[in-house]
Amino acid sequence: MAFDYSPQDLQFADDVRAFIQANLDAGVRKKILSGMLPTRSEREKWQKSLYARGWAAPSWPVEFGGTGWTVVQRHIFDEVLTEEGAPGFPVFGMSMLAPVLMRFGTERQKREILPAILTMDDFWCQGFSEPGAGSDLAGVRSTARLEDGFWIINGQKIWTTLAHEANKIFVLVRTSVAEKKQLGLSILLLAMDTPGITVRPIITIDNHHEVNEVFFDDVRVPAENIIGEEGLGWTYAKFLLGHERTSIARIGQSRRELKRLIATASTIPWRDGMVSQAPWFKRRHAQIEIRHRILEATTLRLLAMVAEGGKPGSEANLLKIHGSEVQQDLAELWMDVVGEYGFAYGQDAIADIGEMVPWEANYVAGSYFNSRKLSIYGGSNEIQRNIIAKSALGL
Amino acid sequence: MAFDYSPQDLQFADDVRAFIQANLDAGVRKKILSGMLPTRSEREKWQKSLYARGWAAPSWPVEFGGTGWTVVQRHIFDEVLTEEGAPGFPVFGMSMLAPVLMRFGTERQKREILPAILTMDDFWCQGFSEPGAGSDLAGVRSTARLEDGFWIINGQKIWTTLAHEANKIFVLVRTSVAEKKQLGLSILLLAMDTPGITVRPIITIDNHHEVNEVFFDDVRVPAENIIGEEGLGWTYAKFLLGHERTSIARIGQSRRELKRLIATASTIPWRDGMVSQAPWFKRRHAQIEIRHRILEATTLRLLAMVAEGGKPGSEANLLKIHGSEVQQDLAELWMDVVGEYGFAYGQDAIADIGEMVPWEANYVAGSYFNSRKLSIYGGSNEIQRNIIAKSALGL
Amino acid sequence: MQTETQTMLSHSISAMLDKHQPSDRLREGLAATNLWGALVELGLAGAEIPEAFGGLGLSFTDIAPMFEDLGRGLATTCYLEFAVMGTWLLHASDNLVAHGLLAGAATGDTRAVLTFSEFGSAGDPAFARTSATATAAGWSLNGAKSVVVGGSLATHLLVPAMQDGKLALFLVPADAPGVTRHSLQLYDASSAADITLDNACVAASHLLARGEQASALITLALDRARAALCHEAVGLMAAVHDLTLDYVKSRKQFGQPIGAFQTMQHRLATMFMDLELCRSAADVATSAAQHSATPQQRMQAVSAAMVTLCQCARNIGQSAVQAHGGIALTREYQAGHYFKRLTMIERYLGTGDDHLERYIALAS
Amino acid sequence: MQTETQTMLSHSISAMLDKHQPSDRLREGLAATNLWGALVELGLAGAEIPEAFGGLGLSFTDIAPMFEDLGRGLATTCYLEFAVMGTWLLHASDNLVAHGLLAGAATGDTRAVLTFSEFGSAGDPAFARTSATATAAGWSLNGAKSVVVGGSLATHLLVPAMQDGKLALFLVPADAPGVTRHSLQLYDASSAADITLDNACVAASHLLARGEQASALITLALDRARAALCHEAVGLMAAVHDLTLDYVKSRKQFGQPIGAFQTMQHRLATMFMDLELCRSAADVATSAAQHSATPQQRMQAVSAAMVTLCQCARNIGQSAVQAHGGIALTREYQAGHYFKRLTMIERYLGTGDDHLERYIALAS
Repeated sequence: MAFDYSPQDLQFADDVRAFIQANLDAGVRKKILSGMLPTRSEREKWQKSLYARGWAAPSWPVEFGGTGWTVVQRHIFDEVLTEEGAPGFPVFGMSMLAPVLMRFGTERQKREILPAILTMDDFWCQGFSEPGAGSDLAGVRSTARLEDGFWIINGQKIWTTLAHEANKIFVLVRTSVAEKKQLGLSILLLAMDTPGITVRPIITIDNHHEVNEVFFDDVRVPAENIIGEEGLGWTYAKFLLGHERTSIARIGQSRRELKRLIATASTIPWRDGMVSQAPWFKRRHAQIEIRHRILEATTLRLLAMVAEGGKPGSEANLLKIHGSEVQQDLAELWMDVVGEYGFAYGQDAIADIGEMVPWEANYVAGSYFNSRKLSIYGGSNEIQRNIIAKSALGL
Repeated sequence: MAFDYSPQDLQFADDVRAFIQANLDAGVRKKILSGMLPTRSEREKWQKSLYARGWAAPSWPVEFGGTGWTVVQRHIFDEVLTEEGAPGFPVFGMSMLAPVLMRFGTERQKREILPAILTMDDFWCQGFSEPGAGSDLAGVRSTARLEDGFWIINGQKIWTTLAHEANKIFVLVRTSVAEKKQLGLSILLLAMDTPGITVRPIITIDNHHEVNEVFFDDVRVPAENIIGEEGLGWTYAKFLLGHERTSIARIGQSRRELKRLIATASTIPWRDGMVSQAPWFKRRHAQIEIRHRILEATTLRLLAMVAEGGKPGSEANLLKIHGSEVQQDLAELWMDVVGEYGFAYGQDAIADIGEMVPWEANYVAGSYFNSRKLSIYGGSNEIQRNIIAKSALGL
Repeated sequence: MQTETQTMLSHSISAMLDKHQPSDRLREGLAATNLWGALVELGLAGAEIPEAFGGLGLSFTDIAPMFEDLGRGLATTCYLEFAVMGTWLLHASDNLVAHGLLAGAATGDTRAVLTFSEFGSAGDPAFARTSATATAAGWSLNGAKSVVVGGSLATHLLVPAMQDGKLALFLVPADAPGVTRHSLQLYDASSAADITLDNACVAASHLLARGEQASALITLALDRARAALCHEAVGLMAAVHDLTLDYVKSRKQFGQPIGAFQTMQHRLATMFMDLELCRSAADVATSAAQHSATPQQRMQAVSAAMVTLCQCARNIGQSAVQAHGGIALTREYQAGHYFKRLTMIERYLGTGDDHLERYIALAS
Repeated sequence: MQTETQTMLSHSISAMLDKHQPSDRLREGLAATNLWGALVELGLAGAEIPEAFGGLGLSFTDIAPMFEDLGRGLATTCYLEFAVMGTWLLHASDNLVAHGLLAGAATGDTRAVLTFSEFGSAGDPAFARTSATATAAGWSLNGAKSVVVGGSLATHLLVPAMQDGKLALFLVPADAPGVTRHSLQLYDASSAADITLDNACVAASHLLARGEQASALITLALDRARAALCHEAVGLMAAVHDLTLDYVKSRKQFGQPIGAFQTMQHRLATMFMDLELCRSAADVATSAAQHSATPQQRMQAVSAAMVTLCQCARNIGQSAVQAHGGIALTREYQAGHYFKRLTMIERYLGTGDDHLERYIALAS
């Protein structure tokens, strides 16, 4: 931890850490620390243990099952979870869908949908991107037409994270034709086992299956499964994507990686010493650590602003840009730390030469390739700069 | 020198070097090596000694007084002159105006104007940029109207290099109103002492006087003092600016600076040793040297292409961008080499503490500030990238 | 979030600077205008001195943010040298002679500067070559100090010197026999002096600290100054960013404001981020200078801030010039003067390379 | 300017690759397709071996540019390992046993690899920990070699080992007793082996070189490989630049091709420049590997080229992915595979950091 936390805050951090150590499965922890994905059932088990403790959704209002913590406590909680290698929250349901429902959903939707997110009995995925609509969501071409009290959905989604593990999906579709491309969109809610939905895996160059294509072929869903008003989907989508922006820099994860890097580098030989003593390692590690430290201070500055009722502006875009670059630099440094073993392909490919090669070596190349997505998704870093120029600078 | 030069080429380089050592004034040499400007009379003296040797205009065809050298010889000549600290050629007359006159001028213009450029009896400056027309020359607003066989010129030029030392100027002015902004421009030739011309110095932040504003107030010049056809000035201006592009990377000057830097750095103490032994110096110097070396190889590749009749395309824009950056990096490293003395303002401001402080320290800050112009003028580095994208990549 | 004291100080500085616009001072020649006197009038000369000694008894955290205002106004003040380093050292040294000077320091009549740099010492007093030898009357100092900002205006010098192979800190009146000052003007309009000590003699009581204690004092003084420098840089950067933003919105090329070009927009967005990062760096450094548990933690935090500062100062300064084009390099226009001061700040209390090295050394 | 031989070789390679399009090989799984056999069919296995030994007698300058074609075609060949390093060393070693293998090498049946890397040696044989001790019959080798590309397909190993505190180079049949190979596949689709030597015994005649001579041979072999690698990188970069250019011209966002955005145009322009600089780096390295007056000059030139290569490979690879977006990270699309190979090249024969260090060490 760092900076000007109060003694109470530090005590809270200790409590969280103790809870994790008592409840998190060691295998899951190792998996996450190595950059692998936990399975749905591993996630669900962890989420249920948080639920039992009353910590299932710190970002929610207390009336829906939130914790009532301060923004600083919530930040600490996220950070400690990350540092300790706990599975992340099911973001699509908890941090994207839920806030929209709380604001725009019907009472029935709140009552039926929110509790199952808390327990992870429902695991949601998000159907927004399409082959022709990535950073530019107004380009969505999937359609839904209303017939006899049902929406009939046709079209294709892409980059749908964990669609193969989710049992629910919310999709952005075109429900009417409008002059302005941003109008006429709506968000619909449906179960993944609805007839007509096909999920096709996309395998990435690190050989992982995390994202998918999802096809909709005359998929029928009751008319009431819409969020808010027909045609205002663009507004809801912007609201939804605007949430949880201070956590975007993944300060905790980078801190964890900085520590692991040092620890691993001091076990790997390099010439007559260890990697941790190599000038290139020291320089690059220090540069990333410094950047991380300043980014952390920036995050805390924003949190203080939020705590006093302010609304961070373009600083959140800054966190996205610099946070992603810090993570990418770390992934790159990992490659050089494990040397020639960085290129071994596939889990456990490496022969254990004299038991010297660290197990991380099996994952670093995959993590590096995968890290490149960080400056692409959630609004590419170019888009983030456009936003800063437009909204902060008036250009 | 470097790379695959023939023995004849190397012999030629030696001849040039010997000539310079025999003919160049030591004071002028030191001045140039320190980044100061020679006076007009110093330039003229040197140009006349080149003229006497028959080397006054290597880039010109033999019929006009050129040398008939190969492109490689011309490159070597430029490089050696630069390395040895000789004054540069009077580029505005020799490399810009002259090629246009040879191609588009009248016989009388060639006969009367070219010889005086060779001897530097005439020293030309260039009136192109205006307050509203920098990278975008089509924005020129100065006008000339034809009356009784005279052009009457009104308007203002800016950034006019050495206008206060020149006795002649060629100006780009609007001579007719056309739909397309690029049409209706012409280039006129005139003497600086023509009534109605006012030169106002622009002092730069390094406290130098190199550039000027030039005002034209009903300035009269005979109708025949136009280049080529009325209204085609834009075409001639593009032709004029397109010359001498492989020399733009200033390979020779950077090589000279790399050597001087090492030499100086090994005379300046730093902690318990010398600056030349400091890790930061070694790393940064090596990085620049490597970049320079690759840039030199790129230049030679282009020269070979030209020698075989090819026409370099966007590679020239590359040389401009990387050449300017190498020079800027060098200027920045100089600042750190001389330490706290880098900030002393004005010539010979520094007290000679134990005779340790190198004389260069008086100039490094000025050179650094001045170096920033290298990525701005002659088409900013952004414009260069635009050109690459458009002409080499078809974007 | 600003405290009341910080807000109040910020207002005083702004009001004072309103009377001394940079544009006016540029016309007069910036060098002519050192605003130290104006700060004295505001009663700030002794801001950090306890009230018992005639000061205001403020903390470093109180005063650091006002450097942002000074930076924004491109103010040449020597406040960093006379107050943050000089006066603070007089008080922190716990020496009777030094404490006797505090009343004068609080009125601005006494001005002490830390002569931290020597040619070749890379700004680090640990590499000082100036030597002190004991005499019957006290100490005799020999050596040369380089480009001491404020050195020609100072009444006293705080001189790091090697005594018996150990660093020590001496108080030397600027008019002591054997002290010669050669004034030089710097590109950022501050004035400095090269100072030679040729058997400069002071009484035994003028030894302020030695060994570990001297190093600790000097390093803390410099780290405090670095934190203040970060704040000044934030002000300079904010001002030059504003200038640039206005310029690209009004300057037209190819038929549209140059701010309409996407690469220009991204350049400005990057400048904006550099500014925000430097703001965070200033927070980190100030908090460390005031609160750090150990000197090592403080030094690491300050060097992290300085590495950031140096990078951002360079990026913003160069970007501002590039976005403006030639006009930024003319003496009449403000942007170039901000650029010059940023260029100096990037080197004044250690370069980015120096601080990265210190950071690494402290980590291992 | 290409020589006739270079042009001819380039045509053969292109024609061969037309039959083995990367897209086809991607479908089959790139790993399955090592094109060494196709190069053998073209008679290139012994390209640099003198005709007297059954080779083509070409120079390094003749063959280096064809790596550009191999790179463009994303060809996995082990030509670098078997021919440029392995076979060349067999010939250059001036050893009778090694020369006896050249006829087989010329037909591609004999494949020798230089096992230059050990875990922790940073790819530099000078830091080998493998040891050689004299036995009655010859030499006994003990140690472990890491991630030897081509190691599982090789018939012979060229093993750097420490003998009496000095580096020596041994020829070891891959099936010699005491040699164990553990195959592993790499991300760029090449196959490699971890190799352990557990009292691996060879005859006395299998010592190819020792001391200075061994170092010189191995370093030259690696520098030649680095030059070839620069050419391969040029091909990879050119291909991925073309892919990216096509993509940004056709892919639309916000109502226009993404290539219409100025920042995208500048990204592509920067990629173009990186490609051109890498072309020059390849020239510099090849010319140095063939012509340099001294080993020091060669090593400096090659390291200058490698520093450039590493930077450009990284910039272009990352930029290509960024310009494409997510699709570049999918297994079905070519760009990602180029990116992977460029990522490996950036590290295979020394990182940019390593080569900058070597450059500096040679300068001082």
